[in-house]
Amino acid sequence: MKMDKVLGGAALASLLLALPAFAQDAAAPVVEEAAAVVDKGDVAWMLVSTMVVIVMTIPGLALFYGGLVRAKNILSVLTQVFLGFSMIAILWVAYGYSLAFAGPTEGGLSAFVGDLSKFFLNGVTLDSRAATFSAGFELPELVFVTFQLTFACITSTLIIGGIAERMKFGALMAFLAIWFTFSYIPMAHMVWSGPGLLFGMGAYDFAGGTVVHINSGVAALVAAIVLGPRIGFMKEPIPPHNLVLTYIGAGLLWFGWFGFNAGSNLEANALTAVALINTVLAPAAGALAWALGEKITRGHASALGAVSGAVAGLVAITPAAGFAGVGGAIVLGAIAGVVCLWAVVTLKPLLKYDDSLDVFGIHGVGGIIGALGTAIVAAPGLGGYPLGDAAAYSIGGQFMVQLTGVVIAVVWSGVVALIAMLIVKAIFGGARVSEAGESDGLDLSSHGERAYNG
Amino acid sequence: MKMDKVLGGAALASLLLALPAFAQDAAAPVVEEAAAVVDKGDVAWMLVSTMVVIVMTIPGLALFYGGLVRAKNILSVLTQVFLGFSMIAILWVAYGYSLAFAGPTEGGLSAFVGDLSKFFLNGVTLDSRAATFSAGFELPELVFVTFQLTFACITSTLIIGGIAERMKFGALMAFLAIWFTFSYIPMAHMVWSGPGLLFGMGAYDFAGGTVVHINSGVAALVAAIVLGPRIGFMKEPIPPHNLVLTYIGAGLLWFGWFGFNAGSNLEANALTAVALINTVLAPAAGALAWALGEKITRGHASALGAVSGAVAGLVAITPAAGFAGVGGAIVLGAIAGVVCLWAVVTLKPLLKYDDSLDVFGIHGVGGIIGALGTAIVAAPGLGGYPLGDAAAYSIGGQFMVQLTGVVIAVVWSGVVALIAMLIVKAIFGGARVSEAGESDGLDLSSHGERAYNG
Amino acid sequence: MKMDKVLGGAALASLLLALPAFAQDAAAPVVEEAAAVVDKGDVAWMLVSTMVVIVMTIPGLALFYGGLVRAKNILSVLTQVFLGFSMIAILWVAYGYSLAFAGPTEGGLSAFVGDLSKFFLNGVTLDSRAATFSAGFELPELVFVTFQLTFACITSTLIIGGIAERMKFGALMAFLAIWFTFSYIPMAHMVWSGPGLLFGMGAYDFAGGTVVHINSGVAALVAAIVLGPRIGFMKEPIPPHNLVLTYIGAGLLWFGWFGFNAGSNLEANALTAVALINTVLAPAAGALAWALGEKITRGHASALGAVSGAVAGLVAITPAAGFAGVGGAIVLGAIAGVVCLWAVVTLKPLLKYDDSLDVFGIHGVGGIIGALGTAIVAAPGLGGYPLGDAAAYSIGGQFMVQLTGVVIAVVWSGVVALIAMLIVKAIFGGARVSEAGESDGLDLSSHGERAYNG
Amino acid sequence: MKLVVAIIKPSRLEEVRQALNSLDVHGMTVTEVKGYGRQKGHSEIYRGTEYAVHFLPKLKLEIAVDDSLADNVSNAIRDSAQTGRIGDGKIFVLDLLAVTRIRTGETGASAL
Amino acid sequence: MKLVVAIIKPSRLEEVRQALNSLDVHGMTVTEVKGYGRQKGHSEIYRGTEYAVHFLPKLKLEIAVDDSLADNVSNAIRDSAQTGRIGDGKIFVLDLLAVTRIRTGETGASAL
Amino acid sequence: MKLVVAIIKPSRLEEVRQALNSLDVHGMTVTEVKGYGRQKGHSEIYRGTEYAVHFLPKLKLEIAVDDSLADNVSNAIRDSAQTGRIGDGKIFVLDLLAVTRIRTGETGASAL
Ligand SMILES: Nc1ncnc2c1ncn2[C@@H]1O[C@H](COP(=O)(O)OP(=O)(O)O)[C@@H](O)[C@H]1O
Ligand SMILES: Nc1ncnc2c1ncn2[C@@H]1O[C@H](COP(=O)(O)OP(=O)(O)O)[C@@H](O)[C@H]1O
Ligand SMILES: Nc1ncnc2c1ncn2[C@@H]1O[C@H](COP(=O)(O)OP(=O)(O)O)[C@@H](O)[C@H]1O
Repeated sequence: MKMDKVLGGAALASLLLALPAFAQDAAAPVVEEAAAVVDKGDVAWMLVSTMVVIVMTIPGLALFYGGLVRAKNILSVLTQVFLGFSMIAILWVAYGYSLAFAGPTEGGLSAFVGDLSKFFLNGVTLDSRAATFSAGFELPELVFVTFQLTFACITSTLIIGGIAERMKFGALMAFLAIWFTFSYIPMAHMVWSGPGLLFGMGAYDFAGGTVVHINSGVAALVAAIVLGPRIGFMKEPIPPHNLVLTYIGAGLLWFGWFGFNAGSNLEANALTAVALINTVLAPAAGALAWALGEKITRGHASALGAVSGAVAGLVAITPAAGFAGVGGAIVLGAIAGVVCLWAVVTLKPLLKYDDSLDVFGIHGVGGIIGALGTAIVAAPGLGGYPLGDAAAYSIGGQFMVQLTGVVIAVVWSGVVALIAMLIVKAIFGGARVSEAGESDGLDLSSHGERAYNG
Repeated sequence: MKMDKVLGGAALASLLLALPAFAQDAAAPVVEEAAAVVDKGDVAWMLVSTMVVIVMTIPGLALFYGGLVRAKNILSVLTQVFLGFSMIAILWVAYGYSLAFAGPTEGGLSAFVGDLSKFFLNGVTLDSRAATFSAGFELPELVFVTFQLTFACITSTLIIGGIAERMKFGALMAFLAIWFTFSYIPMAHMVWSGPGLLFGMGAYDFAGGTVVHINSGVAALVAAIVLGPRIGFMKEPIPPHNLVLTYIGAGLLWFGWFGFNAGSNLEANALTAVALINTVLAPAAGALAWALGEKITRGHASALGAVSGAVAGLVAITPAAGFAGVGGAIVLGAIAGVVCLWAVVTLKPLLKYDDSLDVFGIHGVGGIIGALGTAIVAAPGLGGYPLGDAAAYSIGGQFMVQLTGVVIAVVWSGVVALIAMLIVKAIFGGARVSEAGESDGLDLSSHGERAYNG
Repeated sequence: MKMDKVLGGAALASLLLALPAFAQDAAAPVVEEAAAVVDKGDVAWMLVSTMVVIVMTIPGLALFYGGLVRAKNILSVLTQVFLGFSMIAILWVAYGYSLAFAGPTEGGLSAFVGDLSKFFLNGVTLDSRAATFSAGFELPELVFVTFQLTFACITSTLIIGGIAERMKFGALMAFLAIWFTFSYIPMAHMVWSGPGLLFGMGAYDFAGGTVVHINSGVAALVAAIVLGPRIGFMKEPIPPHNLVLTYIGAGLLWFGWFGFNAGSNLEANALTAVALINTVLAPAAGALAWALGEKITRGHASALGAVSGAVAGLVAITPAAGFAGVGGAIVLGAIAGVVCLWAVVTLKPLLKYDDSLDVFGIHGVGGIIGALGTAIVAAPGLGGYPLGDAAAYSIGGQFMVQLTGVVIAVVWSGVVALIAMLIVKAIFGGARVSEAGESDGLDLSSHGERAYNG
Repeated sequence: MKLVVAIIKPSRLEEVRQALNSLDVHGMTVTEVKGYGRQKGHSEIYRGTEYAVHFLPKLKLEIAVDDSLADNVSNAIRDSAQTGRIGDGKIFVLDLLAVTRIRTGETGASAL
Repeated sequence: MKLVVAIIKPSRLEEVRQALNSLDVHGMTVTEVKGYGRQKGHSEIYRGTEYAVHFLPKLKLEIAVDDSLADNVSNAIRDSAQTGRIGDGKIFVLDLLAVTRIRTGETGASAL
Repeated sequence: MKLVVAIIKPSRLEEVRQALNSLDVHGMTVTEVKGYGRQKGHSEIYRGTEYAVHFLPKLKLEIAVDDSLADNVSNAIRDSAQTGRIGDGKIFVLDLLAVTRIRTGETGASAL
């Protein structure tokens, strides 16, 4: 049995047809009957990609977020990310992987979710394999399991930015577990597994624009709204306590994103290099665009602006990483930089929700720009690399598919997040810490420690 | 001549017999006479593993430790790790590698140490090779030399946590050089080199539970006791000055540990993925277990607790990384989390030794749990991957072998550390800085600088 | 068409003749007509090398520099590096790569610069290839493009250390763009492209001692002199505000340098391991030498000294990474440590220029030591690995070639930097921020934010 | 003239500043301090070692005012800084012999 | 009432706190300050540039007490903060005109 | 004796220290404070939220001197701290009832 993580954009059949176009690294034409091989170069690359997606979360994301909160809440963010990651990692091997990638290839609920046949990796041995996108090349299934684990973990912990500085620790962990089970797993299945709904529709999502960013961005927004704003929000300054930490975090996010995007190619070949260079250029353009936007509108290009723009560009290029040419990547990144700047500067104050660290403004909005933009930048005439027959590629057609994916993700994640928050509130007697706890800071009140001492 | 770094657990002969079981990545059955090849995928993976074990030490370990000391001693810790690493790296190529891995295959002292035939890498050329664990695959010997260098460096610098905040800089460097020569080199030889004593007994030590963690943990304990406690120990608060640094350090330790554990497979194949996923799961379970233990016993799950638990889990999975299944890794990590919590919270105050940063409590104790636990989790019935004939595997038998290894390591390292400290005290007129120097902080008194300025 | 990045030291013809000496990884002799293959192990290695050279800049270099400035200027340095990197990345794909590596193989300006035929990577497809140093192995051209991008970015941002704490942000960006175009591109072409002047002369520059370090070091010196010293320079203390950041930065620089130096071999083979171990040993020796020098001359070995010495060693080994044996690497690193210590402690105060973060003192001076020292350590009798016929290697002859390269780089970069500064001053009405802006700090005055809040 | 010195909870700064503004007092100097008093501290545990933290973060405000304003200022601070919970702080009043404005050299009440 | 202001070495805080506790003085405010005096500083060198550091870390304690206690408090601080080495610090006594407890509005000695 | 308390711009510390040195005053205690006054603050924007920063970094110097020196010290500070731009700060003079040198127990002017 093969794993069916795909680039999206094509049903399995058309994908297989498309493969020769990707076989740029096979010196000789692939003989029909040749048994697929595991290339240790691919394995090495995927092991590295897996490692760096982990470092993207711990300490990357943790620092990016941690620098943006007040000094009294830094450890709470760090702990939430660390233990959130740890919990989801274990849930992933327990049932996540199985529900996302195992199960019948059609019928029943197979368009939405897999089954429990690989509970605790039952049946995943040293010999089992996962398919890549090139005929003739496979990966050890455990490599694929571990790589995918990292996606589950970062997606879930991304949400923490929306509820920072006020949520009960236990309530957060419960929320993450529920949301992971009922939103992350089905979305991953729908987009990346052979029988999945969006996979079948041909949605393009190279590295998780929909599964990771829209999914978590919407969940963060809903959770933030249900939770209500922090004490003092829009009344008193809540400035970031240490932008150097945020910068280090941004650097590690960028670094890890190379594994995230280029690793999603599952092989080490020329298309991996496409994804890699796009993952350099889109954030570069996003950073410059955001900085320029700030310079024009407020007179200064700021450090926080530059890194925020880069993250916006990274988010937007995620679904398009292996479909866009360098020109497309630069334009997509720049647009994301400007639109996300607008989302956090104008949209958020307008709607008055307290998405503490702008998960929705950057991952949600950037993810939508990326998902839709992918349809455009994948066009061969614009330098893109679409799946299948390039001549037959239609921007409009693909755009509608992408839009459908976006709508499904927004609704699905939003509904699950809402229900999960309500459940958690009921169980924990409210999801917020006490007022005194919030004003003393969560480090002391929830974790009994302080980050900085003389 | 081949390098004989092995998974442990089998004499060279039985290892070779066991190899077909590991040859999951060779498409065709290995032809007996085929010359071994160097696969560039393996080389790429080992180069990366080497790099990340270095980053695990600098800045990983340095920050992990540095955040735990007071602000006036942070630079001293950073400098000790940096120059300690530098010195051991040079000693490794000078004589360390040769004494650990070169020399006669039997007779004389060959059960304990090699010889100086590869002094300054004499005879190690672009063409010399080291064996891997799969028949038919070899590595350039220089790759193996460099990978092993990183183990020597991190093991020695781990000890610094035990003596932090009070030792003379020169005395520390001398201590490290002596201990490296007389404890690290022989232990590495005994466990990982063909003629080595423990290797011959069939001890399992996938990535250095005994050589690295028990070895350094015991040395730190002995050094801390000989040195005596810091001024004010158990009388006044000595809180960590910056837990964010400790968190960053923990993240980089975890990251580097992937190279440490999965790199110890010397190849990029499915077993490498086993080691990798175990290196995700055991620390995840360790972090959750420690945090839960804290929550139950003191009401709060702390950030420092979470990262300490993760390190405990990492230490414990080290010897078992390629032998345990995912279930075994989770259980082993969780047990290490709870037991190490007990060691630092209950055992240390009981015995009143000042192992400043709990090297013994986490690396020593966690290492012992891991070494012994390996015998259990390697059992095929528990999802493990033992060497050789799985059906013949005996938990009890292996346990006794592991126990012997632990006892030898504890005694050997303890004795060497004690003698080394006594020598150093004699040479340097005491190994501690002056009282004034200690109270002003080592940054100023030993290094003439301060870390933080306005 | 093939890319002609070479180790230097030989014209293309002699390089090809030399190749068998490097073919240590080809199991069978390379058949003349065999089509070159892309080995996924090489690709995996080069993708990783690319990623880590990026992390070397962001956040590595940014932190290394950022910790050395005052707290009021930290964000300005971080922003300059971030947006400088972003801008150069885009200019590189726009015209940088083309001008450096495309164009006619002889005649016209081809000794100095390429042409615009690959404007915006025009013609670089999934199928185009770049040569490696081994016959029979090629890389996807996009891998080479991206790897080289990272060199362009770090070289340009290195200059920021010379002008820190006083330059207008816009003026800096303009300066970097001009200098990149007229100094970086031609130097890269001259040294690494087939028709390039220094390439033709047989200059040895394994990973960019001349192109990166001398080039940026001289530019920083000239820019610093034109700009004039910071207010209070040599009158009041300007101590580093956070040496822990500098240490983290140094650790990440070292980490990234493995990709920088060992990645410059373009393959994953035994010679890559030579470059890797040299990149461990030279900085280790540099750190120890600098620390010892400080201990002798001022009584203390400092943390800043240790990391500065390591960087000096890294700079010096850069051109020699794949030419030197381990002994040569250690000696070269140690010499760089001592001489660079002298340059910043004695030379700078003597000449009274305010190269804020010692870019010239470490990269310029260390680069010159490395470029010249390469001629010596490459000698086979000293354990080196020269190109071509080892028996014919002449230290003296190579030394003169290296010296010529150094002189050309110093003059070229110096002149371009001078003119660029004058242009920028004219355009921006002076290149310095106002006195009030400088005394308030650039974070507030140029970027409208502060790094640290309560 | 008087120097009014107030120790307050950090979270009350904004209220106090506004209260003083409405009294037309526009100058003050603020210091981050640690206070020790009836308000109990808390304990923190790091790797099993428990620390009793007696000292809590407070802000010290120093406001030089003309004699006539001293009582009003005291009262305004008392009212705006009060939360009614232990640890609200104290107000001390000291006598001030002389004041100089450095910029102009003015002295006395007009220098405030 | 009096305001006793003491500049001490940071390492003596715990002793002084205990000494005051035995006098039944349970309130004080502590500030991290830098002191300049006879105690010589030291020099630090960064990349070859030497900085003379004249200012050394000290703690400033401010303790408002009833007149009757002022001398006892002064003496207790002097004794508990003394190391006998240069840089031990000073004790200043100022007159305190009024005290208010913000929480309750109490004034005078009972507010201490 | 008098306690001279000066709020100055951080960049003037070195000048003031030297000016006091020439008066043979070799002791002082310095605190980092934040000042609020006529000098306008500035605004900072983080991710689109604008913060008005009213409080600016200043240094507070405390110098205990014999009565005879108080005016000289005041004047020396005024002159050496002056930049002529708004925000230069203030000098306050308080009465000092007693001084003790902790190291020796000396009291009065000789303890300074
Ligand atoms: N005698 C004192 N001298 C100086 N400061 C004091 C004194 N007593 C209390 N304080 C300051 O006032 C703060 C509040 O005092 P505390 O006794 O905790 O509460 P409350 O004022 O509500 O009774 C303390 O944290 C301390 O900073
Ligand atoms: N005239 C003064 N005014 C204010 N503070 C002073 C004065 N003289 C000394 N101090 C403070 O007292 C501290 C100790 O004084 P110093 O002269 O170094 O030692 P000692 O008190 O032992 O003679 C100084 O660091 C400073 O904080
Ligand atoms: N009434 C006051 N009480 C205490 N400190 C004051 C007072 N007025 C001003 N200050 C301090 O003096 C500093 C400078 O005052 P400001 O009004 O800004 O400028 P200037 O003194 O030049 O008129 C302030 O930042 C504040 O620290």
